Amino acid sequence: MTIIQIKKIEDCFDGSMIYEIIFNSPVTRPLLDYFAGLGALQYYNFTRPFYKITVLGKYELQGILNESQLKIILARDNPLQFLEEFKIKFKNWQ
Amino acid sequence: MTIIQIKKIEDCFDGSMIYEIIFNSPVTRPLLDYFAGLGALQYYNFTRPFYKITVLGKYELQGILNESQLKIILARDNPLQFLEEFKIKFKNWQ
Amino acid sequence: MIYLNNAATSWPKPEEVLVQVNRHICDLPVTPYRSALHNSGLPDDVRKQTADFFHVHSADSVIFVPSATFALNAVLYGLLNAGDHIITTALEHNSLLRPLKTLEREKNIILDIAPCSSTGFVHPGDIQKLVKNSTRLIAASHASNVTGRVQEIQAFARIAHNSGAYFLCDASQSAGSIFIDMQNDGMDILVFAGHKNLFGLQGIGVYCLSENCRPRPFISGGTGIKSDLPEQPPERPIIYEAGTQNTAGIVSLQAGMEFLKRKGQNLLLSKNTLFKETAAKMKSIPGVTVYCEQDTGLHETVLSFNIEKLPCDQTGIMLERSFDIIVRSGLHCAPLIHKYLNAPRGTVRASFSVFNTESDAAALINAVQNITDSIK
Amino acid sequence: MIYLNNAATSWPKPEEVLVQVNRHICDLPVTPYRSALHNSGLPDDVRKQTADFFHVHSADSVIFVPSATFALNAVLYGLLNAGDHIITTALEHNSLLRPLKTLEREKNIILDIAPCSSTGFVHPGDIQKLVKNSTRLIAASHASNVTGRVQEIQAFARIAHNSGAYFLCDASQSAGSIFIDMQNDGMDILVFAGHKNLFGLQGIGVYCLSENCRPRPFISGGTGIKSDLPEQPPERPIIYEAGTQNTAGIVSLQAGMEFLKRKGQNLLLSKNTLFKETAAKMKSIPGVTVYCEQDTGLHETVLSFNIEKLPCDQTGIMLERSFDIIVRSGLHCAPLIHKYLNAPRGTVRASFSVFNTESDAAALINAVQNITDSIK
Repeated sequence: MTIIQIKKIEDCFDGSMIYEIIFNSPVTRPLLDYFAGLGALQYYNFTRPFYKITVLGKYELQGILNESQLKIILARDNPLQFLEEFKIKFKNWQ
Repeated sequence: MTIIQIKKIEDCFDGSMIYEIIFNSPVTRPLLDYFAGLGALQYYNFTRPFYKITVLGKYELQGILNESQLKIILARDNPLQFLEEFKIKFKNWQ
Repeated sequence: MIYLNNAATSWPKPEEVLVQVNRHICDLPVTPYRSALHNSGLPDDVRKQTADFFHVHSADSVIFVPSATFALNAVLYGLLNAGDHIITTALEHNSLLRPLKTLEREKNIILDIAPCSSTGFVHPGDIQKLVKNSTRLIAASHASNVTGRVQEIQAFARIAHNSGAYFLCDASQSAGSIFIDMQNDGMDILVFAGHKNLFGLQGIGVYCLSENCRPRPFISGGTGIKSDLPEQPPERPIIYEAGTQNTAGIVSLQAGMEFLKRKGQNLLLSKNTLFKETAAKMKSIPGVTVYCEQDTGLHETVLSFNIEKLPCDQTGIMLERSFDIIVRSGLHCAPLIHKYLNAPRGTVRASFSVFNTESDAAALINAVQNITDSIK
Repeated sequence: MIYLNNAATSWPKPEEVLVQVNRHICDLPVTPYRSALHNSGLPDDVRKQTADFFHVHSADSVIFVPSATFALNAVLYGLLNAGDHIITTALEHNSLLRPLKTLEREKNIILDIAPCSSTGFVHPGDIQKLVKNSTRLIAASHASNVTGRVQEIQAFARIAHNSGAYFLCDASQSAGSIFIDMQNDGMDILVFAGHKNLFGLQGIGVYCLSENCRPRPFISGGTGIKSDLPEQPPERPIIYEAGTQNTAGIVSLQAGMEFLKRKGQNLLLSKNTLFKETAAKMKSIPGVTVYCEQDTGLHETVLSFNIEKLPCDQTGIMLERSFDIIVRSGLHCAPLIHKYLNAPRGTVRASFSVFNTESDAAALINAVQNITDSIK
């Protein structure tokens, strides 16, 4: 499983650092559990379950289980370093 | 036969005084001949014949035979008087 | 998919909008202003219909532009000079605030912003307090695009006219949904977007001017007529309309107004009832804050809320991705109101059109209930 | 009905334009710039395609606006300051001339207008002669909308750059018909309309900027993102795009470019051949003056002529009403060129698109022949 695209997206606030990360296959439960190990998981068990993983002071991941993309909201100090850190963490899972 | 609408129209030049006059029935040959008597007629005998009547120093009429509208191009000095004059001439025909 | 983002752009459009736009694109193009010999009635018939719909003093004072944003920029730049004092409100959209902020910096206009209540109501007294001798313009929304609260615009107009100022009403959120009578309401400038409650396409906006309000033209260019004049011809509407117009947009606006004229009254009544019921149900969900006063005052059908423990953006994504309900979250391009709502990061906004049903509203309430239940 | 007024607005549109616009209107609305979670690719994919089509240095420098007129106003107001010297040409459309005239009066810019030949060719030497130390901008059409003559824009660009000025190219008449490479042609600003040879709807225009050309924003307003900033956000493209866009127009432009990419090359070759043959036939009719040089130089397929004994407006009406051929007569919003053509009241203009056939051209020639025969 690899990242096929990382796209900057925006919200209503200047200086926000948010990216959409698109994988070549869906974020399944084992991967989600691995991500959850990086920080604190909020899991909403809807028909299409929503997850949010908070890695304190660094980044937040948000997405839907079994979809191929997630949103990463980076802390404002050193955001690109935290993005790199996430990419390495993801690589380590494989 | 009556005039049902008189509408100012424009061309590319500031100060032009052009109106479209819409009748409740077509301009037939007898009416055209009457108009022709007011000035000089140019008549183009196409499938849909085009006419132009020049009433020197006052106005010019342009239209298609058997259509219900014509264009009146008024001289720039006293144009509304010439428009009135045309309306009276038209009334006199009836 | 349930669409509850009608305050941004209404969807779906009535069938006649699609039909008329299609016909227009397939028909021979029209040349506005020129010889009527093959006259489609565009855009002048739509000008007349618009003047009729909003009771504008004359069809020639209805100006078609690409957006309400363009309209606001055009009027503000055309009207204001250095030293002019302008009063606006905390409700306003960036389409009004940003040009004013730029004019403050570039042209030294003086800007005052009236506060609002925690439900987005601007008290006319708070406007009155700000009036100065140099006040030239009072510019205010008819209805907040965040809370839906309708303002007492006739009072704003009176304050403006008593101080020799113009009153500009931004009715982008209300036009087509709440009755507007430009002359009776005392508006000198009425601005609105065509793609919201009027059901036109995106890319068409309108401004209407009272007879005595004469901004300088904002853009100039080809007019098709009087082309020999070196600058924009001085008569309305062409003094304010240069270049090729979005004729498909104008046609869509026409079709939208015709739809509302024929069916609007009943549909709008039902929409308001649905909104009030939904707002009441939303308020009754524990852990949810609702930013409207559904019991008092007139409301546009915009329901802003927050689930207390969640950032609005997260609620928005959950509703969209887990529940197939499209809402909008954040500041809604109105950055100043949120301080008064005590929602500095914004709100989740569910906005209704006449095409939304009870089942859409039930799905929203159910989803929010579901989310709040999951938090516990 | 034969439509030969494509230089005003092309008609008909390719089928894919209709299909894509329809699909767009029926689809859920898009929120540009925001979360990609339900991303239709609008408008950023079209930005990329446009950058590719015209070889713009970056997709972010492709700015969607309501018209070429808007684009010209935005760039001129955003770029020019008091005392700046601007060189333009006698070919230009009022969409360029009028804002410059207004800026001359309001902002004290200094304007010089280069003459043209009797067929609408501007000699680069005549531009060079006008250059001053204060020259900040050379603004010129790529092709005259009256005579179709294509200009030596690369020479204009060199003159501009040698004098430290920007080169603005108004390609409204040529874009989609004549190959444009923004970078190679040396354009700092490329402006065009979407509804002519690019087959988009009316209401969409584009300007593209080189990296170093940075006009001030002309309008400001809602951007959907960075809503907390009091003025327009500083990055491209949103610094120049405020308010709701004409998304149907952007989709139409996309479909038009795709059509041209797939089928354009052959169709444009045939169109040029048809134009040259028609111009030659028109020239051979006694009593007709043709305002082009079909043998030399590159031409847009715009055929201006006059029947010597008739005012152009009269010829225009006769062609339309007696022969069902829609042309345009008059100044074509380009008021200065006609002195050089020795046609002070204007010309009759028959303008071709790739959808015109040999039989359309034959009907035109036949009608003009018929009219001249009737005069004798």
